[in-house]
Amino acid sequence: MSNISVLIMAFLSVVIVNNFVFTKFLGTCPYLGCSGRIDTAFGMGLAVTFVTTLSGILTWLVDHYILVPNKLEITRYICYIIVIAGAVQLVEMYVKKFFPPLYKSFGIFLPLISTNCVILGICLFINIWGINNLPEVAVLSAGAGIGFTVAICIMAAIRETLKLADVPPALKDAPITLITAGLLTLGFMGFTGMIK
Amino acid sequence: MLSKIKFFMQQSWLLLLASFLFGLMIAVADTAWKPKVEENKTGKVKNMMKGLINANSFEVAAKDVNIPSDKGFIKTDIYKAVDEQGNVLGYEYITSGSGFGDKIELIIAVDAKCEKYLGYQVLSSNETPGFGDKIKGDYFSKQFVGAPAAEFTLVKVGKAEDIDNQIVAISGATITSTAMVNIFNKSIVSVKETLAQKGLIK
Amino acid sequence: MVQNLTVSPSPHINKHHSTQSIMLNVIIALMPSLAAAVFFFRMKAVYVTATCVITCLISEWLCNWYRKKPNSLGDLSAVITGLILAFSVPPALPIFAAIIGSAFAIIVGKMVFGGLGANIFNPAMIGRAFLTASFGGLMTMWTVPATIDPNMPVMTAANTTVMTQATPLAWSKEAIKSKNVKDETKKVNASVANGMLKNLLTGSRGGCIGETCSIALIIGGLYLILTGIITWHIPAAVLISTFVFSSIPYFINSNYYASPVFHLLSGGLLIGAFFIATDPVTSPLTIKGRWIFGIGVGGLTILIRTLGAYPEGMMYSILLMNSVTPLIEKFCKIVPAGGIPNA
Amino acid sequence: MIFENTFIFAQIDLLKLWQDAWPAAVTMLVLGFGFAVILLVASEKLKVVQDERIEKVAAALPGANCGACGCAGCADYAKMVVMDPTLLGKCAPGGSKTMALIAGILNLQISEDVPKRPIVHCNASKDDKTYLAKYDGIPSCTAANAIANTQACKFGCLGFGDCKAACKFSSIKIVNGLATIDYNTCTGCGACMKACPRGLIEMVPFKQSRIMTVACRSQESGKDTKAFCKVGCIGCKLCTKQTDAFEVNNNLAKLDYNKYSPNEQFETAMKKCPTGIIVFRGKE
Amino acid sequence: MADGINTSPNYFNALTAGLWKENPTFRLLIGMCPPLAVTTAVKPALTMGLCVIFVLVCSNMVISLMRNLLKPHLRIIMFCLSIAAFVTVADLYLKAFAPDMSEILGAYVPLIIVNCIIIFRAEACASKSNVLVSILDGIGSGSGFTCALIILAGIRELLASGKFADIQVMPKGFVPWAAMQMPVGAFVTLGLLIGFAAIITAPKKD
Amino acid sequence: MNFPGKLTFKGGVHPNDYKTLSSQCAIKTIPVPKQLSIMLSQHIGAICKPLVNKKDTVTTGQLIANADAFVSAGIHSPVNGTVKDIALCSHPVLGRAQAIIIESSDDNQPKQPVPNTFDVSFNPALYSADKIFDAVRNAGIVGMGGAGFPTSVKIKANPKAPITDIIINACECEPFITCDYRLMLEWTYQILAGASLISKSLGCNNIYIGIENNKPDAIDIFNKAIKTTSFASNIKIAPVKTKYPQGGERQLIKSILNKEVPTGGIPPMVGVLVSNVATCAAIAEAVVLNTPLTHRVVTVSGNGIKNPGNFYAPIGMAVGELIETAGGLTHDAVKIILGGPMMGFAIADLATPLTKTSGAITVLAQKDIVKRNQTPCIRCGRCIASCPVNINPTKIAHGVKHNQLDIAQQYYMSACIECGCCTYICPADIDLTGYIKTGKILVARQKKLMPK
Ligand SMILES: Cc1cc2nc3c(=O)[nH]c(=O)nc-3n(C[C@H](O)[C@H](O)[C@H](O)COP(=O)(O)O)c2cc1C
Ligand SMILES: Cc1cc2nc3c(=O)[nH]c(=O)nc-3n(C[C@H](O)[C@H](O)[C@H](O)COP(=O)(O)O)c2cc1C
Ligand SMILES: Cc1cc2nc3c(=O)[nH]c(=O)nc-3n(C[C@H](O)[C@H](O)[C@H](O)COP(=O)(O)O)c2cc1C
Ligand SMILES: Cc1cc2nc3c(=O)[nH]c(=O)nc-3n(C[C@H](O)[C@H](O)[C@H](O)CO)c2cc1C
Ligand code: SF4
Ligand code: SF4
Ligand code: SF4
Ligand code: SF4
Ligand code: FES
Repeated sequence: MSNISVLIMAFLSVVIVNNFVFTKFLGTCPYLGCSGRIDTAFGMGLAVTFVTTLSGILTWLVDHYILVPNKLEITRYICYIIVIAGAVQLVEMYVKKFFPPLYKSFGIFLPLISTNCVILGICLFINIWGINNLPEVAVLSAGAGIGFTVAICIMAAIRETLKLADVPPALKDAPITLITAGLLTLGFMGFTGMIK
Repeated sequence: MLSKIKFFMQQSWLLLLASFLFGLMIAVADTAWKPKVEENKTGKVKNMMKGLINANSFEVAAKDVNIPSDKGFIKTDIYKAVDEQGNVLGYEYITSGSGFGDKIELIIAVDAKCEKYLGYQVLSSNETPGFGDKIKGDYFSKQFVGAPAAEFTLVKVGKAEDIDNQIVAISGATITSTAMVNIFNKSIVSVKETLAQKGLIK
Repeated sequence: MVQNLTVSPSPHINKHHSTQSIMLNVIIALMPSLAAAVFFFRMKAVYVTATCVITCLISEWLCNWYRKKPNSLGDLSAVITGLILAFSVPPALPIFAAIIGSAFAIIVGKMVFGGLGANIFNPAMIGRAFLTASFGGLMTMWTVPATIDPNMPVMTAANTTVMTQATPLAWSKEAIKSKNVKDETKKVNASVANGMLKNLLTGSRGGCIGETCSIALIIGGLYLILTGIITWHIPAAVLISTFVFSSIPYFINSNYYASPVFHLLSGGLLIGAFFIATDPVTSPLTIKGRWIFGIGVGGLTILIRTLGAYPEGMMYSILLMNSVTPLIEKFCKIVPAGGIPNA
Repeated sequence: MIFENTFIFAQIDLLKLWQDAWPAAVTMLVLGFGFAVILLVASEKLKVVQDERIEKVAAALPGANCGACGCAGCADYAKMVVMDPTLLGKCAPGGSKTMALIAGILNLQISEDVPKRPIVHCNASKDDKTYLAKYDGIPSCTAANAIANTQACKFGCLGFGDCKAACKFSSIKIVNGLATIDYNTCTGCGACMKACPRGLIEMVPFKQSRIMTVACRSQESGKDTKAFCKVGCIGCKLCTKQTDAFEVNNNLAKLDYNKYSPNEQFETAMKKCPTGIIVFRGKE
Repeated sequence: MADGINTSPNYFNALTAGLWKENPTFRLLIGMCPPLAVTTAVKPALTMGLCVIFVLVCSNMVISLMRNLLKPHLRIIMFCLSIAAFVTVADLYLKAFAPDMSEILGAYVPLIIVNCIIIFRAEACASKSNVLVSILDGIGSGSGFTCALIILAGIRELLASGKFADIQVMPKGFVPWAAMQMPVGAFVTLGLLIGFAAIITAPKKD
Repeated sequence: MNFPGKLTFKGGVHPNDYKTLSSQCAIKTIPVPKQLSIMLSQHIGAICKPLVNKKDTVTTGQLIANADAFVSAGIHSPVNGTVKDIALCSHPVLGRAQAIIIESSDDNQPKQPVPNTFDVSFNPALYSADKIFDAVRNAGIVGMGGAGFPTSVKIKANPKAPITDIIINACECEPFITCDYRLMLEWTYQILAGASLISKSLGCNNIYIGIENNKPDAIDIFNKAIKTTSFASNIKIAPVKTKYPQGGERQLIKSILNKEVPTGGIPPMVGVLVSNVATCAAIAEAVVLNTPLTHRVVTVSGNGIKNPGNFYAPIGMAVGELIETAGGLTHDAVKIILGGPMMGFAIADLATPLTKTSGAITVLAQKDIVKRNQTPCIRCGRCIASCPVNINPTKIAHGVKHNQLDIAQQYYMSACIECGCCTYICPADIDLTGYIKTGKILVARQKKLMPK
């Protein structure tokens, strides 16, 4: 079925070719802040993936079934952010209460990212790209999160080795992370044009 | 029950009030600026069209014309550029094709007889800066101004100053250049046909 | 002190193989290619190579000077960076671009990470990637080798023929891109069979300064392996995986896709496999990691060559695999001979 | 250019404006209502009890959730700091102000009548010591201590600064091969004590701002000590004759710091010491 | 009197801290997405900066006004609500009066909602200080942010096209470095600038 | 002959062995030194307490220090004389440690080796396991291959973990050292007798002697001896590959038996006992003649020594004196090492006494040592390839260097046998082994296992 292949393409596109961190510059703050250790990075990545998927779908539903039919597009941003913040807060409370181990492994990241660029970014881009079916929305929003996870895990491993390197003091931590990310984008340019 | 409602209101009145007021605020802004926003949207295309043919007004000459492109057909309108005296100065239409990064959307202008191109404007594109996006620059686009409205071929080496059916590729951006040439080649035939059908050209 | 005695932890002797001697051997191994480059591209090759090497040395010296660190030019790694960078740019590259690329390679690609041994990415490839991204036009201007173009004046850089296309890979790419033009690939594949193969081997073709002469590269690579400077794993992994991955599309449709042999001999594959992917600093330490790395490089190269927008993917695949090298090492931890201790 | 027509709505009929705008406002109201209900219910039903200091600390933090601390957001950092106060000061955006606040919440100033400060029990600079050979190994005290005869004295300061590296407050300098503590900045954290492989650093109660000490740990016989070091304790027992706060064991004099008070006897003991190894340590 | 002495430097501080000492981009490293995304040229960067100042000032003001009325569980949602409202207004304004900028900035204008600076200032300052301090703080931080954007955009535009704010600066023979317009240019330049800022502010060591 | 193992192991290095400097020098007895300093800590386990006081007179073979602990070995006086002092003295490992200083009287005769006591006719059946254990314990024998683990503990049969194979370690893989080689040539039957006594004590009949294949004459002489004797007929000679550290017990077990000693474990865990040839000789002498361990063969060699040789020296003799016996230092001698150049301990105090584990004094000249000029690691992987226990020395060393002991431990720092191969091979001249040793000390201190 070509439908499936469309979904696969969409997924690869958003994970690798149009990675949100590298091409859309979204989620830079946690990308800098949480890439120091690989387990933190992975936890963060999981949490982001969870939230992008959740909010991508929710906002699309809200947009598609409430805002557009009622010509309320103007409240789009407000609705998006409130839906995201509310949903994340709810999930966090819920997980914290009922699944403490799960909360430990990735729940703690949730409040941190409810106001993170990737999340709102994927919702907005889904809208801009004019995606109009739920499966694709789901794949794209999960893909954005997974793309973030891939990017942050690569960076975390790099930074763990850089800990043992003699980086100039002024460039330690954030600056060298930014530079490395920049050089990484040079590598990711190789994927250009692979998927339209 | 009542006490619950009271408690709720105590906790949440601010949120309710704020939602209402902010809702009002953006709605007012929207209402006030909407005409301008709309105007900008249509204005952009109009301005670009004007940039190609300095006409007084643009009328729809043919609606929903099917133009072949990479993925089947696209529907577009052909506009007639008319000056103050009512003379037809040329025709313009919007078309697209896939480039290096993403879709390239162009406005193409031909003269009144549909014999020569009057140029093009890039409505939207996502080509690499410094490479594909040189299609927005003069060096590449000048080649099309005055070029015969017939099949183009792409060459890698040649003189860009010569106005003919040979388009010199942007070095380092062959794919984009090919895409541009394809967009022109694919659309012009059906545009000519349509205009001829309507009796607007011979 | 009776006698000028020294104390230190054991061991008290060591082998006379220094960083410097290793680097020197790599430079020696690159010499056949340099000779070939000078033969094919005459003084152009000399100018570009000299500029790159000198700029690399100056940049490294400046960084050390700024950080008040001991001078590290003596380890010769900057010379290799300069050579490799020069070898992977077109002969007609203007000098200013060569300077920018080399400075970027050393400063941003190497010194900001802390100098030799600390960089994550191969500095020369960083320099090349930056040049490709910045000056795409200049980086795809191919010079006709002196052997093909008899007009090429000997020993001068001026007035030589520059053409904008015509590397073998570019033909093959065009064939894939415009699916209906079968002739182009046929031409490629046919040419591999007759004549072209010889040109690919001897280097009488358009391309980057050091990549054209396959024979010289193979000689250099074998020298490195036989003298024990590099282990054979990465070159083998790259070559084998390139061969395997490129035969898949070829066997599916040999009308559109180039043959594995063509893939092995064209573009930067050989220099990449022997000299660049093997850069010890940016490739995994362990044997298992090296296999994964090499297979990754080969696979990505073919992926980019056949599906991507660029004709060649060696540089990008090396950079990408460089970036996952820390991850590979993290997950290919070697196990002590006595097994992992409990608790 | 951009600013002309900005206030275009001043000319617009207010009634029409309201007619156009109310749906949005009302939607927002409904939305706000919905979330108010849900979150209120949730916050009541899903409350989790935790150490109240965590909330206090969290409130004191900037709330940027920037991750600079290496934790997953401010709330997580708050929790970590409460559990492990050594993480104090990781919050870069908060800076020292926040650090002080948190320290206040966590009661970090451990009340102590007599503050303990480290003393390096060696007073030999490079020039005072005998060397039998050149040490050509890793410049670390721990490494050098594992090698015989790095310097003749097995007990004295090696001067490679393991203690200096351990001090987070940059209070230790190596002056001519001898670790020297700056008591003005030392916080008494004791990290240096743990770092010294020769156990030269001891945390000592400082009743006064400076205190007397026998700055030597050499248990060598007097003869060997003399051969190894110009300023070592030779166990001559002259000091013990002045006050019983000094005691000589294994060829080494030791001062019982609890018995020390600045007076005549101690001064004399100090003067009597033939190698001058009884010295003051502390703020000048 | 005593009050005045205590608080007047406070106002000054609120205004100037954000410019350098607590510059969000170079010192605090928050709100890093826009400096990377919209700095291909000076003009969009400036536009972005102005938008952020506007939103920051407004949201700081509103949040400061209602800081004593906030209930814990509604805190975040109230912040989001007010910020989003002002961002919507700013977005509409750009669409109406600076359509070309609006097109270039695209999704990055609504993304101001989740820009870390805004929430950070709301939490760190507005929800604790009076209205005037909050407004000054908004102006200060916003200007610091804008300056950072312009510096970054200036460098990138200059090298990528030889122009500054669309005015040709570089001599004729200059070959533009297209890479500066690509993500590499953004990341590397920002990284080096932050390092540079760290060198400038580093306490002199003996 | 077939062996379970491939007679080699993964990793290792091939340093120039310089054995010819002293391999042709027969073992020489030397005059009794005037003064001996006998260290109280010469072995792994409880440190001995002196049993004599200052000014006491002692006789040859008298027990002068002992400890009650099971893992410990008594110390005997090599000479007749008086106790001059019990004081701190330079120790090759501990720096300074307590020693009993004995002034020898004039009536001393140098002790002569006893290889002639042993020949084809030796009969281990005469000695019961208990007798062997007692004799070994009373003689204060400790492993003479370097580690110094009390041998009595090793040879006591443990029914819960029976020993199935005994390996006599005759590799002598360190450069310069030839004492074991000379022993094999000159004391062949004594060694075989010791080996058979060990096998008797443990009730185990699989005995291998692992000899590096660069010593064909030693292999020959053993093969011939085995053929002629009945008591040693079950002994198999394993000509293992010449490669450092073939003599490491884990490597030897891998080479001969193809068994891996678990990381952090010891050979008995895989049912193997490894013992050095000198230890075997000492066991034989102790069991048959009841003489305690007071002398050992020491190779004095190196390019910084005038007349290299192998000497039968009393324990407690000052290094400097023995060097003088060997002609003294050359003018360009720069490093005196107790042991071989790969694992030995550099010392600077020539008064440092020999201990039971000091098999060699190696003196390196200027041209042998390479000035360490540490440059950054180029991640070439040579250290990993050369590491006989297959760990990642560079990661560990860098972890230690940057004070990240957790990283070092994640990469199995504790598995390192401190053989020095990695430092030897590293082109960047990084003292990897030094960092690893330091890291181990730091970890031990962290765990408070080590007194400060
Ligand atoms: C950073 C970069 C960006 C590129 N962008 C484009 C582009 O936008 N359009 C295009 O057609 N080719 C682009 N290319 C080049 C193509 O990948 C390929 O090299 C080109 O088709 C070869 O063209 P030539 O034959 O004119 O040299 C880009 C290359 C690089 C390195
Ligand atoms: C080591 C090495 C790596 C290279 N990597 C790339 C690459 O990743 N992308 C690329 O376009 N060219 C790369 N090149 C250059 C190509 O091999 C060469 O230019 C090729 O023939 C492509 O030409 P075209 O871009 O005109 O098709 C590399 C060259 C070398 C020596
Ligand atoms: C790296 C290394 C090399 C060693 N080389 C030898 C050697 O050449 N000969 C030897 O007898 N013991 C050598 N040993 C010591 C053995 O591992 C083992 O401790 C010894 O053979 C046990 O016998 P013993 O208890 O009789 O000393 C070496 C140890 C290590 C760690
Ligand atoms: C086998 C080998 C290959 C190397 N290849 C490269 C290379 O491709 N590019 C480069 O910049 N340096 C290369 N170097 C030099 C050096 O390792 C490199 O500059 C480091 O990455 C700098 O830290 C090589 C060195 C060796 C030993
Ligand atoms: S480590 Fe602690 S106790 Fe030691 S000097 Fe520094 S601050 Fe003082
Ligand atoms: S006091 Fe201890 S740790 Fe500090 S320099 Fe001296 S020996 Fe080293
Ligand atoms: S041998 Fe030396 S240079 Fe090579 S990886 Fe090991 S530590 Fe690094
Ligand atoms: S010293 Fe340790 S790490 Fe180095 S090779 Fe030997 S066992 Fe391996
Ligand atoms: S601005 Fe902070 S994550 Fe984007």
